Amino acid sequence: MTVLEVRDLTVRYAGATALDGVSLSVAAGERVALIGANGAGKTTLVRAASGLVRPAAGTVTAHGRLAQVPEGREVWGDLSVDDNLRLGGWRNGRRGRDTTAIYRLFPALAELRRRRAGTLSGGQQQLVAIGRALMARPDVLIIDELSLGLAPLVVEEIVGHLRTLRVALLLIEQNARLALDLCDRGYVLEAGRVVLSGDAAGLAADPRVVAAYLGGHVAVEP
Amino acid sequence: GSTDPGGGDDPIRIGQIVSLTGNYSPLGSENQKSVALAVDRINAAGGIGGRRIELTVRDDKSAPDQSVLAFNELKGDSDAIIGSPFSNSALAVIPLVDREEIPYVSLTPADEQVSPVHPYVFVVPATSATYARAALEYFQATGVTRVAVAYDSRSSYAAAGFNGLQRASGEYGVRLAPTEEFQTGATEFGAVFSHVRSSDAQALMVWATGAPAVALTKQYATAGLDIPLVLTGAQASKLFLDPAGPAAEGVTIAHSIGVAGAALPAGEQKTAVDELTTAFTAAHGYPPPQFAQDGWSGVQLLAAAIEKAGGTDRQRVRDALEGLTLTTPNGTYRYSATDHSGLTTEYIAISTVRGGAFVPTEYSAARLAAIGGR
Amino acid sequence: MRTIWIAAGLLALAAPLLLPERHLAVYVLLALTAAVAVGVSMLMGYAGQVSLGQASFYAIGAYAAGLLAVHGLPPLVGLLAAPLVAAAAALLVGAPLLRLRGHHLAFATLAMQLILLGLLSRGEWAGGAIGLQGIPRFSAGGAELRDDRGYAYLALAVLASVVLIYRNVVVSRVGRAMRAAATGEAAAAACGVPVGRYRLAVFALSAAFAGLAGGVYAFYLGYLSPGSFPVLLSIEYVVMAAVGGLGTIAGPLVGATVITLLVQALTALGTQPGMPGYAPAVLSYAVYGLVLVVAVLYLPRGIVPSIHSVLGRGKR
Amino acid sequence: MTAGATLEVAGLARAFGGVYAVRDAGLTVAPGELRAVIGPNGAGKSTLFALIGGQLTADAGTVRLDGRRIDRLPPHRRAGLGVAVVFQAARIFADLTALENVMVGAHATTSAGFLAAALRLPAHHRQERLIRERAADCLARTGLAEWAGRPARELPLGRQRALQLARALCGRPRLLLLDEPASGLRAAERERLAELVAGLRSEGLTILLVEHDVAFVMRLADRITVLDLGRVIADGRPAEVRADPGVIGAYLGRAAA
Amino acid sequence: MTELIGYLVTGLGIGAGFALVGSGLVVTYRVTRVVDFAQGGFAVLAAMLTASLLSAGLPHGAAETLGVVAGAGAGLLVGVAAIGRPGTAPGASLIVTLGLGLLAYAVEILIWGDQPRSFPGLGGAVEIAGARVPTHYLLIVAVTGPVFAALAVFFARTDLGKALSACASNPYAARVVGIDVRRMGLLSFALGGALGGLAGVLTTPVQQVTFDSDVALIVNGFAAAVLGGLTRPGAALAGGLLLGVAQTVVAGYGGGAYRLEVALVVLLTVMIAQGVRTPPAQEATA
Ligand SMILES: Nc1ncnc2c1ncn2[C@@H]1O[C@H](COP(=O)(O)OP(=O)(O)OP(=O)(O)O)[C@@H](O)[C@H]1O
Ligand SMILES: Nc1ncnc2c1ncn2[C@@H]1O[C@H](COP(=O)(O)OP(=O)(O)OP(=O)(O)O)[C@@H](O)[C@H]1O
Ligand SMILES: CC(C)C[C@H](N)C(=O)O
Ligand SMILES: [Mg+2]
Ligand SMILES: [Mg+2]
Repeated sequence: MTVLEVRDLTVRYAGATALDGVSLSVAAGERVALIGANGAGKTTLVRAASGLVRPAAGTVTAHGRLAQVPEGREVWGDLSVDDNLRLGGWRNGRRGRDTTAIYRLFPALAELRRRRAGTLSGGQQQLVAIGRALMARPDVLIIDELSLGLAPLVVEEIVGHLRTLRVALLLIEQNARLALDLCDRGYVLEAGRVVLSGDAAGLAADPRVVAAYLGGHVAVEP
Repeated sequence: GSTDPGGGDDPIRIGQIVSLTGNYSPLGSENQKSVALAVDRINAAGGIGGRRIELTVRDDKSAPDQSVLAFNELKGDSDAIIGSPFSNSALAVIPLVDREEIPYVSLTPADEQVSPVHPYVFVVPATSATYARAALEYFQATGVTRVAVAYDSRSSYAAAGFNGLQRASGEYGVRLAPTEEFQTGATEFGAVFSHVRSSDAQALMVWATGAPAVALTKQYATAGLDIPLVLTGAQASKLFLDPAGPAAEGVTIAHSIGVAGAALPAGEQKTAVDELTTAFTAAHGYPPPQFAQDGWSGVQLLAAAIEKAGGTDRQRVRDALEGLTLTTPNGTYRYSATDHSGLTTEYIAISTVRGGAFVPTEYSAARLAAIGGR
Repeated sequence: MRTIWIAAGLLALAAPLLLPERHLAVYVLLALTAAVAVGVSMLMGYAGQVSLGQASFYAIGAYAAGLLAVHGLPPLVGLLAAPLVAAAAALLVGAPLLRLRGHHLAFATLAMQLILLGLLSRGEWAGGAIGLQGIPRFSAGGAELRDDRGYAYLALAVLASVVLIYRNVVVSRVGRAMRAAATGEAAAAACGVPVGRYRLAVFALSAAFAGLAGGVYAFYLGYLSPGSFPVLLSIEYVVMAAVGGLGTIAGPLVGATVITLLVQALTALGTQPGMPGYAPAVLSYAVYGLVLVVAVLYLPRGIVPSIHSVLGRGKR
Repeated sequence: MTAGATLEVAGLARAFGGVYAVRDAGLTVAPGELRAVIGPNGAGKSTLFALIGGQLTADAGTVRLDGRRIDRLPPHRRAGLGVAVVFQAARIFADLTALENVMVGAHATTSAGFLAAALRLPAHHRQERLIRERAADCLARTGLAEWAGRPARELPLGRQRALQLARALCGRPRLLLLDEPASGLRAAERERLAELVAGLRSEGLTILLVEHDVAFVMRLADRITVLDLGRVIADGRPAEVRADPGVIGAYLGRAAA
Repeated sequence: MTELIGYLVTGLGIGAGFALVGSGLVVTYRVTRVVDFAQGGFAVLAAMLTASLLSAGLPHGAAETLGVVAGAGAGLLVGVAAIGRPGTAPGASLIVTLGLGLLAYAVEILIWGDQPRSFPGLGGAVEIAGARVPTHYLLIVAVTGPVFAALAVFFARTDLGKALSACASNPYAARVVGIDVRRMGLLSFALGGALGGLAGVLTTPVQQVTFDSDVALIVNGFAAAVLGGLTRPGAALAGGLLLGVAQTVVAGYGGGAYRLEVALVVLLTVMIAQGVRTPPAQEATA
């Protein structure tokens, strides 16, 4: 079953076209990577998928609950870490806002639970953003820039968690090798269009992908 | 300005600068109603010397520079101008009046308009200093020698009144203590009362316009002070009585005699008051407040002067005003070359509020009985 | 763009000759208001500071000029002193106040004005609540400005110099720095911008604009009082700058013009013979209020930027 | 470019609400050296940078630039002495164009003031030309030439990071603080950035670099300082640090393997 | 001593009134970042309506409640106009509220005229440690205390309160987790309207209302609220009380003509001292 279906999506900002007829889908429990150069339109796709920008054309259909880790973390700086997490479960009603599971997942956050999120270090905020998204108990989780600002050890841990979660994932990640390693399938976005797609292993071996996205980047050496 | 001394069909053009919006609109709206009413009546009776009066109204928005704008717009085609209820607006146009030499009848009491005398400026309400003197006469007559004063230091009317008291109190053997200042926005007067309580004052006189007077009166009612509270003409209307409610009972108020029309003996003065009261009540459903008396009187003064001048020649109208003696609901005006305010303390009555009405004190009742008019 | 400016300039130059005498007062006061609004627009649109007390500098300039002239100094000296005194006052109060940001600053400037009004209405030297009377007419080199036409050109000259300085500053090294500081203070400081000093300098410059306009006002009216500078006046400047369009040179000019003329038209309409007694109040409040609401909702960035985007040139 | 400066940090400490973010930190960076600072999230790296750049003031300790104490100076004075900062979060001037953003970067090294601007004095014109040329150079150097006229808010994240760097360079700095400059960059951009940084170092600029991309760090750094819980836990050549078991346990994890 | 106690108690009374007006500002601002300049208008509207209802024979309590409800309704309407259109910036919304405040003048003049009004509250005075205090001030204090306590609990302890705060702290993030930012904003406007209405209904008996009384109300309320950056109800209460007490004490010791000025200077000093503790260029580093 498809949990997220994007069809012929076109988005424009004040004249400039950021997405131009993009289609992609994510099936239940599936992990999908979205790869593309800076400015290719990945964040725009995320925004459109969660209804935060209005597409000029095309449709987005989500079956089930959708949560996202937005680019740039976007935590509530004035609220405590705990409140940030609780509100992640806003849609779930009162009982769905218990944060203990998240603290079990990220013990580092437990110590910070009373801190104002605005005073956390960049990486700590990224953890809060991920924890907040998980609080929604989503069917599809969209992560826009997973490893941004995170220490290698933490990335490793989170990736480990993501492997065990049974939630469908649409992953945008600067480290394409890591993304393709974690995901089942992938799409490559260039200048607002999908130029390549297929299973992750195939993409990782595709010479065009290797040249453009796997080249210099070797953060996690095999 | 062009004038047509001979009469004919040319209307007499009167401009009115009035605060219809902003702070002073409660005063201005009464001014305006009564001016319009007076004009209508004159026109209905055939105008002045066969000429109708044409009234042009401009809002000064309770702001001096808007008053100047209004004056500039009106000066070209007006034979005379009736001024704003806001002293600052009036003072702002006085230099222009001097320059344009156009008869200007002011509806605000600030003393600065008439001392020194400006040739074309005539004031309708009794000035603050006149009110102060009337109060002092009353204190002297009733054996009050120690008076506490509180005044709104932001209001030019109140400040002028306080100055008037200070200047003249010696003549009447009255000592002013304590003297308290407050601000237009003040909402709480515990400090004033507490200072008065620990003094030996025999009365508390308060100079203020609008909101602070109401708040002070309400709190005075529960302050447990048993000396009289004395207010001024600014409180002599429903603008004060309605919001102050029962707290106003027993308060002493110095006001224009027109407010106490019922106590006047039959005669020209009473006729003048009744004429306004009847007309105004018929038109608006409530008796004319002080500010309505001022507007009405202003028109009557101008009309009489134009009639006397035999036309609208500005200088002749001015001269006529200067020699004018006329009874209006406010009293009998005696303008002269040295006095452009016209009213004396004789025309200020001292009443107490009883049952929501202004009932003259014994002191005033006697004086009122002596007023005939002219 | 340039042609519009030239046309507007020519129109402004010709207007005092074409307008009937009785409308010149509107012209004079409009030009002075626009000069103050320019300063507010510079503060808000470029330096990110909100002032709800700009009328205080208008008042300070006016009183400075008025008092000097009343005490016998040549009016020209008074007029030149007006912006200097206003700027000095801004430096003095700005040093502590500008430590505040956003709404704190907005409140502080509002409080500053209330305090100033209090001091003026208690100050015998300033004429107290009754006001300062008898300010002579403006004169320079033996020539006295008597009629409104003269004041119209004086006010226009003030406005023109204010606009010129405003434009020059905004598109310069310091102007860029102050715009940068408005969006990112820490980053601007890291680039070497002495943020605090610049905030103060811009505050003083905007005060000088208001003070200069105030100086002309003093001579034009010949009478000053605390009641002439209510807090609502300050708020009106902010509204003018915002309605005209923040972050543009022409915004405050357009905003001041549109609002002043609207207010004038409503006053004239409301006091037409035959209108009911409540008409002036109801008309001017209701229509003014509605126009504000509609203008802001449908032209959210202000009139000038909206015209720009309609003309298809989004750039300033 | 002017020659790089010597940076000496000693005994530096800063606490927030009683908890030390940086504690007794010390390091010395030679002119022209590229020093990396790594450590776990919340280790105090950005705080250390802020203490050097002047965004924060230290509770204790000293910061010297070429021997001169700068730790009590406000940030704009430090900028005037040649300290330039590229913040971890892209702190661009959103309403200004890309070119204007970079022009602001020249502020510390130029001087035309309000009077020159208001009266359009010759000094204004002269400097305006100079600043514009320099800014255009810096834009070109960071690959942003085509974005010059666009409002900075419209730039994609990667470009905004580059823009911060261009702005820092426009001030002709002698000490450059780079806080995670590569985060969010794709392979191609990352490569370009690495080359640019390497180029700056070879011009003699002193650079301090925080970055979680270990490969990026290992490739560029002359030396690496490792922070944990606000303290320096290791300091040495890349190969030494990478092999340090303490560093592996606290930070690198499998990445070092 | 007795005098001082009297000044303090009455100062708390009027300060509580200021704080109450400020509380409406805080609630709306905290959620929408809009300073609602129509706030004073809600107070005027509620007071005018209450006065009319009372004179029409409605009992106390019922009339006041209806006044407050009307304030909430007006708040909602203002909210719809001010933030109903997507993408209205807070500055623009502020001007919308300013415009609606003026529009309200017109409506009020049409309905109630331009003359002042008032209605009676709790009459009489009580003695506290020998000082006479009008009883009505005690009523104001007695209502204000619980209102602020409830507000504090609401924002600090309930998820709805937190969600409301989240809307302003980062509206984008709020939308990401599914909080309906617009609905929350409207809710805050209605709540602000109710609080403004309550302020008007409570303070009018010791004063009076005119259609334009809102200016004085908003200035005092803003002064109270801004102490806590317009976001902290507790600080608004502290600000209001400080303002009130400073005024009565200054007036009590002979500075009646400067009471507002001195109170403002005190408030400014507190604010500047607060501001100095967090210098501008030293924001969060991350
Ligand atoms: N608010 C906006 N206004 C105008 N243009 C925008 C806006 N946001 C994004 N763009 C443009 O849309 C295009 C796609 O941007 P988007 O942020 O979706 O890219 P991205 O793939 O997420 O890039 P990155 O990897 O840098 O995060 C870019 O060219 C960008 O300049
Ligand atoms: N303003 C502040 N108030 C309270 N604590 C703060 C503040 N700024 C930073 N901290 C804390 O200080 C510690 C160091 O933060 P810093 O931002 O320096 O970490 P970092 O090493 O840069 O981390 P990252 O790699 O995640 O960016 C963290 O625990 C952080 O939460
Ligand atoms: C009530 C009036 C007598 C007040 C006076 N008109 C003034 O300007 O203050
Ligand atoms: Mg992106
Ligand atoms: Mg960091």
